[in-house]
Amino acid sequence: MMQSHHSYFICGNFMTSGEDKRTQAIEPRLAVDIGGLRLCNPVMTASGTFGYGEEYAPFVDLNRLGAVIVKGLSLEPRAGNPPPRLAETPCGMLNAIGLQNIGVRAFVEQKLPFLKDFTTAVIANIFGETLDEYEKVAEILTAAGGVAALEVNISCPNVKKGGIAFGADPEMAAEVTGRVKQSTNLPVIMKLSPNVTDISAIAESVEAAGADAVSLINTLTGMSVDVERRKPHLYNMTGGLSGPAVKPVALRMVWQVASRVQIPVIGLGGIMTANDALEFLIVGAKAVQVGTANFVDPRATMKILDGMTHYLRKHKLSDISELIGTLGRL
Amino acid sequence: MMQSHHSYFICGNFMTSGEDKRTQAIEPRLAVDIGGLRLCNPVMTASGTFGYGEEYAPFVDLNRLGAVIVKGLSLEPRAGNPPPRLAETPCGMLNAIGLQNIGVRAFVEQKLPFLKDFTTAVIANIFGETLDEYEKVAEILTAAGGVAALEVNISCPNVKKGGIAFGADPEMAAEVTGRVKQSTNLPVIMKLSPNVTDISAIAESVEAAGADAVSLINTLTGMSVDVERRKPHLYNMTGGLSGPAVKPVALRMVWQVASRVQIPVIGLGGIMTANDALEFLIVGAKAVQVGTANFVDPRATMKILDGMTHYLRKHKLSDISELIGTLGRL
Amino acid sequence: MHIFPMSIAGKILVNSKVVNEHFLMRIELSPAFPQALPGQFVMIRDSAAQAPLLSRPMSIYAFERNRDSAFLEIFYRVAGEGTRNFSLFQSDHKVQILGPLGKGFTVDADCRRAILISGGIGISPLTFLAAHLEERRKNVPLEITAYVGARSADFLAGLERLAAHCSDIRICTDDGSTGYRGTVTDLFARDLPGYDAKDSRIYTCGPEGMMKRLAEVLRGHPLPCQVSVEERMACGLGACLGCAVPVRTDSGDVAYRRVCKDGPVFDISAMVWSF
Amino acid sequence: MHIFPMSIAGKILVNSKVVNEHFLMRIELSPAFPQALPGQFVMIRDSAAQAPLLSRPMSIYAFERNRDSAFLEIFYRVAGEGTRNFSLFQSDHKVQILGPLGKGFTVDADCRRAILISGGIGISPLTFLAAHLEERRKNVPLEITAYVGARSADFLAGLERLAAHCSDIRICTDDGSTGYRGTVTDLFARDLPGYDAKDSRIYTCGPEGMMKRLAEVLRGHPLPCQVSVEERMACGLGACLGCAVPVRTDSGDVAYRRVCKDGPVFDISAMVWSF
Ligand SMILES: Cc1cc2nc3c(=O)[nH]c(=O)nc-3n(C[C@H](O)[C@H](O)[C@H](O)COP(=O)(O)OP(=O)(O)OC[C@H]3O[C@@H](n4cnc5c(N)ncnc54)[C@H](O)[C@@H]3O)c2cc1C
Ligand SMILES: Cc1cc2nc3c(=O)[nH]c(=O)nc-3n(C[C@H](O)[C@H](O)[C@H](O)COP(=O)(O)OP(=O)(O)OC[C@H]3O[C@@H](n4cnc5c(N)ncnc54)[C@H](O)[C@@H]3O)c2cc1C
Ligand SMILES: Cc1cc2nc3c(=O)[nH]c(=O)nc-3n(C[C@H](O)[C@H](O)[C@H](O)COP(=O)(O)O)c2cc1C
Ligand SMILES: Cc1cc2nc3c(=O)[nH]c(=O)nc-3n(C[C@H](O)[C@H](O)[C@H](O)COP(=O)(O)O)c2cc1C
Ligand code: FES
Ligand code: FES
Repeated sequence: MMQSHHSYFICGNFMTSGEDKRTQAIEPRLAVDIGGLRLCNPVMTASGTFGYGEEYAPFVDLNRLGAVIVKGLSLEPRAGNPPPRLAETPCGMLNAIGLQNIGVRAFVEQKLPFLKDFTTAVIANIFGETLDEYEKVAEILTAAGGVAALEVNISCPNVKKGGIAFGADPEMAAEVTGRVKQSTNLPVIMKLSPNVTDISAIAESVEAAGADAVSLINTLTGMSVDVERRKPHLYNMTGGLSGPAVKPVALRMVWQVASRVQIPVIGLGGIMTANDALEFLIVGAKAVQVGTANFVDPRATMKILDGMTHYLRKHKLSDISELIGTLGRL
Repeated sequence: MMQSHHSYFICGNFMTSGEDKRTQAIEPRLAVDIGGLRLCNPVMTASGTFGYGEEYAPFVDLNRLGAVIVKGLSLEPRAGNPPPRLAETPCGMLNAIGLQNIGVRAFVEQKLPFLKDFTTAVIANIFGETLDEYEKVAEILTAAGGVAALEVNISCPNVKKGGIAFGADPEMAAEVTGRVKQSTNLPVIMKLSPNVTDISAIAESVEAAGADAVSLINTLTGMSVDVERRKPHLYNMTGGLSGPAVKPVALRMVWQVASRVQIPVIGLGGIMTANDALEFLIVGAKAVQVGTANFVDPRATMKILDGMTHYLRKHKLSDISELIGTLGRL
Repeated sequence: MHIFPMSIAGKILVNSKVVNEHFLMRIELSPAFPQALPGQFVMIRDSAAQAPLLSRPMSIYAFERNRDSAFLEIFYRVAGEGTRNFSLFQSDHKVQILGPLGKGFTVDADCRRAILISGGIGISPLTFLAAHLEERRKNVPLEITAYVGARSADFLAGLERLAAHCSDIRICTDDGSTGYRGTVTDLFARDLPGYDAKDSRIYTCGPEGMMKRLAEVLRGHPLPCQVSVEERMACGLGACLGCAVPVRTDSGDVAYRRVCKDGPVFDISAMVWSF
Repeated sequence: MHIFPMSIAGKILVNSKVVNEHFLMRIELSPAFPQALPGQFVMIRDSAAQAPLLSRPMSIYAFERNRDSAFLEIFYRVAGEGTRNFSLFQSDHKVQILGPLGKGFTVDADCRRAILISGGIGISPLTFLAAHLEERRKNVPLEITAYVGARSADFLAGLERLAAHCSDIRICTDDGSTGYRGTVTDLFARDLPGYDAKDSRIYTCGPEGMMKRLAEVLRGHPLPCQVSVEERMACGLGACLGCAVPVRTDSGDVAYRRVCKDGPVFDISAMVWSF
């Protein structure tokens, strides 16, 4: 295992409203440390919902984001699934993109330079069909420079084990963790699948295998059918459910995992507003990711950040860490 | 294992609109057979959402329902959880009722007589903290007469195994199935928990153990937090998520399970409209249950039934069985 | 005589802000809607919208019926998402009403003085009760005394209509901006010795803190008191068991009772407050 | 010159039914909204409501801007939940607009005849294009010929405005209730030999079946044809990859291209239809 790499980021200048300028002296501190990864603030964008950053640049000051987590990268480019890839569901959506991506090398050459211009932490989300692929992708990104951490998607099928997801089994999840950890000196965030009986067991397993942090949840597997044509809405039959609908499940899982591991927990799943983000912090998440909300409002991340700052001020908290894991009982 | 018991029900007289009277000659057939349990139609009410039937009698012609599945029954009465027991979520709700019920004996004496006056099939949902309790409850209900089938809730914790849910493990699920099967000659429907890695494996396991049918899904475990007070909305911390939000997950699980077992699959989870119910049939469910929808509209079951009949007529299907499992591919 | 609730569509005639975040909504319904009794409530939702999912419980503020229509009024404050949506409904907007629900206030034959103790939006069911009592007063000697509390004068919503039905009304504000400076329970506690337990009856509804204090004041006191309580609801008609609260039964045990079906009105001495 | 899309609030000025389930919505926006080009679209949602979750893509039917305001029009049919909600919005209702999005139609300098082949609601982007071409016609000799198809006369929505911009317009109905009896592609196929590939350009938008038939008719033919296609969308701005469709690239390979960013306008010969 390589020595962990500490990164420090110059936090983007975030002047918000005139009102905030008056109180700048007591501006709440939002910086968080995620397993050696120091972020300006706990708001990141979720993989697959923010491209490689460019498309949102007209709407969002990327410098204000704690981190941008890019679309999942594999060793070779992947075309993805045939359409239709999307279906709307009650308070949610299904996606069956099929992990389309330009491949890690093309990312490093074509997309990373744009992101490196910003102060936001660039986190590369990676995946593979085999353990070897995870390793190689990790190596290439580590060598590239400019990547602050790796987020490892283990919700994809292990083709060598009959297609069962890497993240479905504590041993497989630990194996992926170990392989990635030995391929990089960057902080490694293991992104957990919610489609399991005991997500805390998976979390403990990856922690024991050296994960620097965990992020949860990835999408819940779901389905939607067109009753008039008696066909699925998605070409792939099933897809990943995200959005407000999944928030209660995500929140419960973050709460459970946070009570079982020592490493930082990053929470995501249905975060649309600052209040949603705060729920996750209160149950124990150190940071949050915003995904589907970007589709509803390209400026969602900025509003969430402002709202979280407003909350801290209103509740006279000087540091976001004072909020984390402070859930009381009734 | 006692000899299986066949029941036949006189279907309630369901005159709908005048329009339907004209076409009565070609009225679509809705009767279904669920593991020896013959129902007038595939619409049932989900346990815990319809009490013991009385409260909905002013709104719904109970004779028109395929079945009423009563609130879960345990051996001894249970008080349930302290309030708050409910929280609304995006397109859903969390409940932490705590399986409050009057106990199986009181049910037989005080509630069953009312239900027996109707032609609808009365299905008793049962649960226990130990395997012995499941058996005893099953015996009492079998001896009572008037109960058409047992639906076995295995989403509750096995106190003898540290509180892990019976339905989380294929072996435990099979054990419960076996015990109930040997305690009754009534059809046994095993109700599966969705909070598992592989629900099809649980389904196969209970099928092998003798289940006459499976019903899925029970609620997804979730949580909701009041950010102003930094407390959970539920006294119990976590609760069961139901309603439209869960439908995509429920549908996917029904589709997967239906392709893996031979026994009938009963689908539920977020069914609000006839279209929703039809989605479940198309992916392979033989019947459906309507739960949370009853809170939104006490007449939901009747509207769903009417809508399903309308669909069959529109698509010139003479029997509901022509629809089951007819999902095509894109 | 058991009245069954109905689920029917209603048309909004009036939906106007009264003061601060308080609104009055007047709804026209079919005359088939059963006669509502004071203390009963309805579950209300937007006919068209699917979100928010659950209907919201609202006390019946007023109810009248003629041969052609029934008219239902609710008096509500904007608390969260559901009530914020309600406040934006225009005239002619369709709402779905489930009701009348619950066990309302009971007025026994021996009652000669009704003492209404109101806090916050509790003024709604107590106003309906006061109107009912005012009718009764035509046939039976009856004093209707109301205690109304609020944080300050600005928050005293609905006072006028309640006062119109009462013999006398005593106002309390926490900040003394009008009336007695202090809580309704303080003022009532001072007046308590003057009331005759044989023919006086208390009816109360308000924030939980206020009702707990009142329960303390009345502990062991023979003066009967009925309280209307709140709890989150899903079905509103007794099936889901979501609204259960702990209540001391006649046998002395504590058991869960459904606010929507066994309540919302209970004997205050039976309530098991989370002290 | 790259125009960045904006996400801004708009106020509905007009939202009226044109014919059958077809509506015209006119929205007032800030004049900061970029000049929209024919073939571009917007993602539109109700400012206030959270459901349905996703914004709906709508072609830009018309766009004008002055110093004080910009005015955007969409022409839509009620298909499902989202559009049904849209059809109920009143004047002054606030909507959120993300746009202008996508690569619109390109008109090259050599174009002397624009042939617009329209089916169904495809008439919307083609009408905006026709208005644009009518402007161009002031400076350049340009014939604008439109073929408009519908099931029957009752379904010919939006014809008047399109016709106003065109040199000539040829109507087709499946049932022959007006115009040519048959499909637009049949009629166009008959006229095809009369068009000069050097200076004629085809622009088309309509149901998938119509566009596939047109692609067949034009297979191997030198006449250039641009098609505006549809696919389900979530982000509308190129990030989620949800709207990807298979397209034949210059190298001859088939690759996925985003309808919202790389399209919605593509060369018809590049489309890989699921035959
Ligand atoms: C029997 C009864 C009678 C009531 N009468 C009135 C009345 O006349 N006027 C009035 O203004 N309010 C009344 N309330 C309270 C009213 O129901 C809540 O203020 C309202 O439900 C809040 O909904 P919301 O969507 O605005 O708030 P949210 O906080 O968004 O609601 C979220 C969920 O919690 C529930 N909830 C939140 N607060 C309460 C509460 N205090 N009581 C019960 N459920 C709650 C909601 O119904 C909803 O299911 C009554 C409550 C009950 C139980
Ligand atoms: C670039 C583009 C331009 C369009 N321009 C117009 C226009 O000018 N006028 C018009 O009437 N329609 C137009 N459409 C189609 C329009 O977006 C759909 O009819 C609309 O999204 C249906 O939404 P709904 O909620 O009413 O239907 P639902 O069936 O309830 O929608 C469910 C989901 O599927 C999506 N969806 C359903 N049908 C389509 C479709 N045909 N295309 C894309 N997404 C769909 C919806 O956006 C939503 O996310 C355009 C589509 C695209 C992609
Ligand atoms: C269109 C889409 C694409 C996604 N792609 C990825 C991906 O490539 N890798 C990954 O780990 N998660 C991916 N996700 C999952 C999200 O990162 C996130 O875990 C999930 O959507 C829940 O968060 P949300 O509800 O805020 O969207 C994707 C989600 C969506 C909607
Ligand atoms: C208030 C409430 C109480 C419930 N009680 C039970 C129960 O006692 N036993 C059981 O097996 N399921 C119970 N359920 C689960 C439902 O039967 C059903 O599985 C779930 O709610 C999903 O269906 P729905 O979305 O249609 O409500 C309950 C659900 C709710 C909302
Ligand atoms: S709200 Fe369902 S029992 Fe009271
Ligand atoms: S809709 Fe997201 S990439 Fe096109």
